[in-house]
Amino acid sequence: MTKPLIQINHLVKKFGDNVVLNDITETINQGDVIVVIGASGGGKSTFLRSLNLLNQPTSGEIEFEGTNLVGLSEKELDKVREKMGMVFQQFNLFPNMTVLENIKLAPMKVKNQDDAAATKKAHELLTQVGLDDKADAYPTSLSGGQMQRVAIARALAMEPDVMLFDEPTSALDPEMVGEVLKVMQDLAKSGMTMVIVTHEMGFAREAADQVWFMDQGVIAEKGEPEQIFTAPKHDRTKDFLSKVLAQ
Amino acid sequence: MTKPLIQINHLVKKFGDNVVLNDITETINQGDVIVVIGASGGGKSTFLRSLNLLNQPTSGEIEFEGTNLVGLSEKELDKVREKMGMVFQQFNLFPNMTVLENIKLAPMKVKNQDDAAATKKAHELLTQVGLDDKADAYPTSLSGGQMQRVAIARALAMEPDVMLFDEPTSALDPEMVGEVLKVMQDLAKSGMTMVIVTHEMGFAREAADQVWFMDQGVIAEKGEPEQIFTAPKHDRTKDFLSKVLAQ
Amino acid sequence: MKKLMRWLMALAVAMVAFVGVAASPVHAADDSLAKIKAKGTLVMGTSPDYAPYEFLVNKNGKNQVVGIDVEIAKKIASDIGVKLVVKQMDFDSLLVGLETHKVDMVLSAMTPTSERKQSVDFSQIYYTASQDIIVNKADAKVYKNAESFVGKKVGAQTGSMQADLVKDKMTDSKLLGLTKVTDLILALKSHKVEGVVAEHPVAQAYVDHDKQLAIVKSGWTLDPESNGQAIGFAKGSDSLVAAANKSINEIKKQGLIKSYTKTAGDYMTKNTADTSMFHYWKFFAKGIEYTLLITAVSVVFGVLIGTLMALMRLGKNKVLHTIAVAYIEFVRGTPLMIQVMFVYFGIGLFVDVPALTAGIIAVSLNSAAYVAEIIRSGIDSIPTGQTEAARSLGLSTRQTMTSVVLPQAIRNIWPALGNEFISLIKESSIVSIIGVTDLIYQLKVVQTATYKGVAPIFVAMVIYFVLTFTLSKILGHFERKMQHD
Amino acid sequence: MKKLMRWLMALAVAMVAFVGVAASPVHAADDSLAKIKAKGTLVMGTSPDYAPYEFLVNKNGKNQVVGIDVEIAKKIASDIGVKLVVKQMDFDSLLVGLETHKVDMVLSAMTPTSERKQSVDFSQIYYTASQDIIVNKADAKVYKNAESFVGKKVGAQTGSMQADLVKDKMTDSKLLGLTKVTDLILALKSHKVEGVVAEHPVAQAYVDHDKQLAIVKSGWTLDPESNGQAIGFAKGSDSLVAAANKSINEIKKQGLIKSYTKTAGDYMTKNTADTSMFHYWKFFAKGIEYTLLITAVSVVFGVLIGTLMALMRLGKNKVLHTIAVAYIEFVRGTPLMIQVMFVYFGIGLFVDVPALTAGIIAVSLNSAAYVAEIIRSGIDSIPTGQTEAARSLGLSTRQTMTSVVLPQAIRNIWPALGNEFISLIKESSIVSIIGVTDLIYQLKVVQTATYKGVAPIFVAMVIYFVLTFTLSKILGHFERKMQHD
Ligand SMILES: Nc1ncnc2c1ncn2[C@@H]1O[C@H](COP(=O)(O)OP(=O)(O)OP(=O)(O)O)[C@@H](O)[C@H]1O
Ligand SMILES: Nc1ncnc2c1ncn2[C@@H]1O[C@H](COP(=O)(O)OP(=O)(O)OP(=O)(O)O)[C@@H](O)[C@H]1O
Ligand SMILES: [Mg+2]
Ligand SMILES: [Mg+2]
Repeated sequence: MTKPLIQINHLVKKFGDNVVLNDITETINQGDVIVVIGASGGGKSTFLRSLNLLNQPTSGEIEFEGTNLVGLSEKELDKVREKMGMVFQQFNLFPNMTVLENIKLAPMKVKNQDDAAATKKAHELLTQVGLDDKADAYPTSLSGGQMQRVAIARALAMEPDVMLFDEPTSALDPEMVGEVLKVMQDLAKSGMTMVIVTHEMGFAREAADQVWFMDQGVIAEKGEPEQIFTAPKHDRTKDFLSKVLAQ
Repeated sequence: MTKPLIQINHLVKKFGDNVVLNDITETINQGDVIVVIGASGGGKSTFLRSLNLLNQPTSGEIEFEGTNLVGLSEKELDKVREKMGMVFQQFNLFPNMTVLENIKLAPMKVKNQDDAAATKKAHELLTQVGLDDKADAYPTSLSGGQMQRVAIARALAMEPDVMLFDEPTSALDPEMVGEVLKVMQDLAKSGMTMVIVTHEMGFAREAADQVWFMDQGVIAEKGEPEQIFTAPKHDRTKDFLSKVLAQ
Repeated sequence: MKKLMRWLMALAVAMVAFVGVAASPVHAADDSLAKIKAKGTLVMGTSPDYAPYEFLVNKNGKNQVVGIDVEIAKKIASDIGVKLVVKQMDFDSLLVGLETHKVDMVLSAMTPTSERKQSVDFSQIYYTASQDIIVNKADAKVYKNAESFVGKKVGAQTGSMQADLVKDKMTDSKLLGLTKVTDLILALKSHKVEGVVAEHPVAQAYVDHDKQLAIVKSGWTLDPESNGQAIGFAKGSDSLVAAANKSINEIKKQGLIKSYTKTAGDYMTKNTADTSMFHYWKFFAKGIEYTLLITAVSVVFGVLIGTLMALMRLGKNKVLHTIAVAYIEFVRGTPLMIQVMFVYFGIGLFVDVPALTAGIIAVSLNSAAYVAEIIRSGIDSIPTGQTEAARSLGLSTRQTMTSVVLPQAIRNIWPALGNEFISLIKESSIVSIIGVTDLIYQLKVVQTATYKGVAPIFVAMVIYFVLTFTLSKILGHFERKMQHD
Repeated sequence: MKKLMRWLMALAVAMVAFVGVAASPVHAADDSLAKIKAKGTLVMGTSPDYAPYEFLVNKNGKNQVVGIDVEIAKKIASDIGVKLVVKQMDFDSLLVGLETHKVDMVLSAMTPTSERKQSVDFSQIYYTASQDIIVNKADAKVYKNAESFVGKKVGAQTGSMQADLVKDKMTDSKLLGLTKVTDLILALKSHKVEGVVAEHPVAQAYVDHDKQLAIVKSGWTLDPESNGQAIGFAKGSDSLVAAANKSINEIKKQGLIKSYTKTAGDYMTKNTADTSMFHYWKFFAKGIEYTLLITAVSVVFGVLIGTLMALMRLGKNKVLHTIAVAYIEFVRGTPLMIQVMFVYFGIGLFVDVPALTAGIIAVSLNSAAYVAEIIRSGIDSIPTGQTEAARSLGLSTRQTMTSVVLPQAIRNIWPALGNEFISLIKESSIVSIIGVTDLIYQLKVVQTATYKGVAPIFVAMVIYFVLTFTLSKILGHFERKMQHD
């Protein structure tokens, strides 16, 4: 199970003079569940968005399944992005489509699946996230937790090889956080490779294979969750965790 | 110390046909620290805003220090609101004034304090919330946690008899929640009467004299924090706590 | 101006007759009456802008020439036993119309001056108007006749016979000359002048339709020959002139002019009486029709061109982008009025384009720039999260635009487009300056027709408001409906 | 139109003389020359819109009358030994000016018709113009003289002597009559006509300033008496007329007219040569000045009234609220053009208000409605949280508004007010319809002065763009600066 799926080499990202990612070299293996934590502005989102090239890196390489993505044309990238599902903090469901249409859009447009096949698959995924009864609802009529579960189902419909989550529960009311984390936990158990930016330390502890602590554009510390949470080495990690776990 | 400061009688608030507060009768005593919890839309904010009549109740009474506030003129209410500090989720600092000016505004305008006295008091309060070095900064240059602490100092500058908090940490990045809770904790210890709507269960447990669980416009259950968190009686309380504490 | 044109024409015709190189061919025998009888129609030429002699009324949606002169012509035609056909022309084309046999006779309150007589045959005089002075009703008792105006200001049309009369006969009064009678009446009402000298029927028309006015008789006795009106015929039409004179004699004997004046008056009353503005609804309706037409057509073209511009501006091609930006900024940075002029005169240099077309082109091109910005900001208003979500699902740039962004953008664009439509209803009023018969143009027509200056403006203003207001309510309704979907 | 007025005046004067009851008082002895010498000035009346005889040039920012007639008048004055004073008047006021002794003589390319002679004394004829035909340069070789235009369309000013000449002498050509020579030239260029008949100096002026045009001689020999120009004097000024005739004789002997024509031509060249539009910058500058003046004044009043309206709309008083809402909605629902007309004519009913004032009032009232909405939405854009925070600190409604909401709202309002200012620069162009000398009005002046139709429109358009563009950049700069504070 430890085949390298994503290999990141010397990844640098600058916005103007602001160095947001500073020479990151890391490996993500098939089946890994990586949780990225860190203070606000540390570069977590930028890192995640570099993986599927929503942000074009300033320099460095992102090798995905053996190909370096940096320098590919937009057209070639479209092919790659199919295989990298992404879930956003703000859900980003298409508000003018029903839940079912949201899920079917990409399979039908990108993979040219026929309507019947796409619909069948969509219902399966909705059942998986516990929302099959909402298939014909419009996103605005859903709660935040429901919207985020639909967003996960939508990403899964493309049968990706890796799933990227950017603070998927930060915009949710507290009582809805659980239902989303549950879906993610199930996904992790099913063997999906996942990179998750989150502030939910409980989830990190339970679900992560590795926790990466990101600070000022570098992965300052990484390790098994137990090790990071109980015996952080880095001063900054300690400081951050003390603040976050204090409550 | 158990003198009734606020007496709420048969408080009802409707928005159109939507009954948001449904016949609430409660007492808040001098020095009480009340934490109100409950699911989104349960009416917590509406309840809090009814106490200082930012929302005009549909019927019922709010007795504050012996006077019924319902039916008072706006001018009379201005006098009352001086004594009820309020802190909002979105901080609501005045962006066109420095931190110091934010704090001095009300004492000078409402209490006609002279500039020197107001400045002195403001610096004391800023020291209390640990931000005296930011006195001349504008709000936009502060972090969320710092803004909220300034907002608390601003409310305290009027030397209120009670402080109302509406989810003061919900808009903050996790690593900033602690610093705000710390200030609130200190305030509670100093004997300030406080009504706090929050999702921070850890804080509720430690700081609250009473926890009120609000659901569908009524106080469904209330009691000491220990009792509510370890042995909730009401089904809805159990359900809500199981979701929120799961993570 | 009308009067002026008459004098001028008189002189011009006189000159032509005088210099006259290739004089009109000598008529063989006078077959003029026989010819009329043969073709069965008598064609009368007139310039219908001089009530109550000849003016336009709106009958069942069509303009029709009526008035004293028309009644006289009818009588002549029926006496001869033929049908009357009325042809409208400019006053200064009338005599030319006679010479070129486009019309058989001219009745247009024309005075048979000696200059005119050199190129035209006239009937006997059928009407001699007296000169009146219009005053404010409140002052009616103060003034007895022209002599009461000593030391006062008196108004008359610039270059008119009345102006000459004031100069000549009211030497102790000060003359204020303005080109339009309506302006003179406004001057009278605001007491810039105390009286306005006008021919009796004209004065009567104003007084009949404005209760604040009254008539004072001038008390002048004028030479009927230099003051009367006669029918003009092509030179040598003796038999036709004789027939006309016979009819005129009968008209005089039976006192028919009085009844003709009454008929004309009735038309004018129908045209302008108490419900006056309401009576002109067909004029306003035509204005509304054109205004809405221009607006609607311009919106359609504006949306087409605007979409193109928006796509050019959003696209990656630098040249097209720059063109679009320049176009949009330039159009939005200059007044529509000047754009209308530029298109009308500029295009006019190369092709002969009617004013309506030029107006629509200008308004469309103007609207396009605003629509382009509406579309662009509609697209910009879609959160980038939507694009990112679509792209991260593997949709291409084009698929993202067509499947995700545009369908949502259109929802945002629709209300703004609606507002653009509403604002074009107002903006399009500017095309009136190049003579397009929109609502503003029609209001000017009604102004001249009703002798009222401010009322038609007010009516048109209310119409504009009703149009924009109802339209914005309707659009708001659809907008709300769309948002509920 | 000019020509027309001449003919008319001739006739009017003739009539006055003919009907003439109180004829001009008999002059005791002829002291006209002596009087001139006594006062030391010779006052010449002229209507300076007929280059090269008399026209306006811009000298050091002031309009000055120049031309052949002025040169002649100067010669006469210097021969008499007095100073020449030039008075501008409308052509049709000139003879009146003579009779009322406002001017001592009239030089305005006036033909001494027999009608005019009855009320005015004329000098001998000092100039006789020949008639030319303007053609497109490309066709200059095709046409030899007037006879070459058989079967072609030819243009001339409506009602002019040239129009009569075409009708009379070019019987095989079709006449297109338009009122303005500039329009005729446009028609020529777009080949709607093949030639335009004009007096020689006029034709020469056009050809000199437009390289695409050329002159073809008409080849007509015309009676100088009906075609020449003379100086008019008050009846009975025999000694003055004699003095003028002496000067004219000298002018003729020395062939001075040629040099006068050259002087006039030089002025015209300075006026309109290659850098023509640039040369007229003072005209455009005046237009810009007025446009900015109207805009600035209107913005100030608009802001004052608009603030009042916004406060009324936001306030609790139902009546004031309703008035404000009605006002704002009505003004925003009707075109500015109609508002300008309404104010101009409506107020004109009660008081005599100059067009500029009326324009400013209308634009201000219009702007007020938009400003009111800007202010209201500026206040609305302040999050309710700000108000709630202030109120919960014990601040009163008024304190909240003045200390918390307004200071922040002004920041949001400022850019929108800037945009309103910019859009008023464009919108104010509409006041040109009531004759305010704004940029659009001035462009029309330049059109007539330069014989160019489209170029001045284009220049004004560019000026508008530069104005709005720079202003928006400047405002953007301040806006950014404010946001950094
Ligand atoms: N599009 C952008 N343009 C310029 N700067 C950017 C952009 N996106 C991010 N940044 C900057 O990069 C830095 C890292 O931002 P990033 O969003 O990656 O942090 P983060 O760790 O995800 O923080 P958070 O927890 O707030 O989401 C910040 O300083 C931010 O201002
Ligand atoms: N101004 C208002 N107008 C109409 N309905 C309102 C208004 N404010 C609140 N409500 C409604 O009242 C109900 C209770 O809202 P409230 O904000 O008090 O809940 P809450 O418990 O504070 O929720 P949350 O945790 O999301 O802040 C909701 O259904 C809400 O839609
Ligand atoms: Mg982030
Ligand atoms: Mg709330």
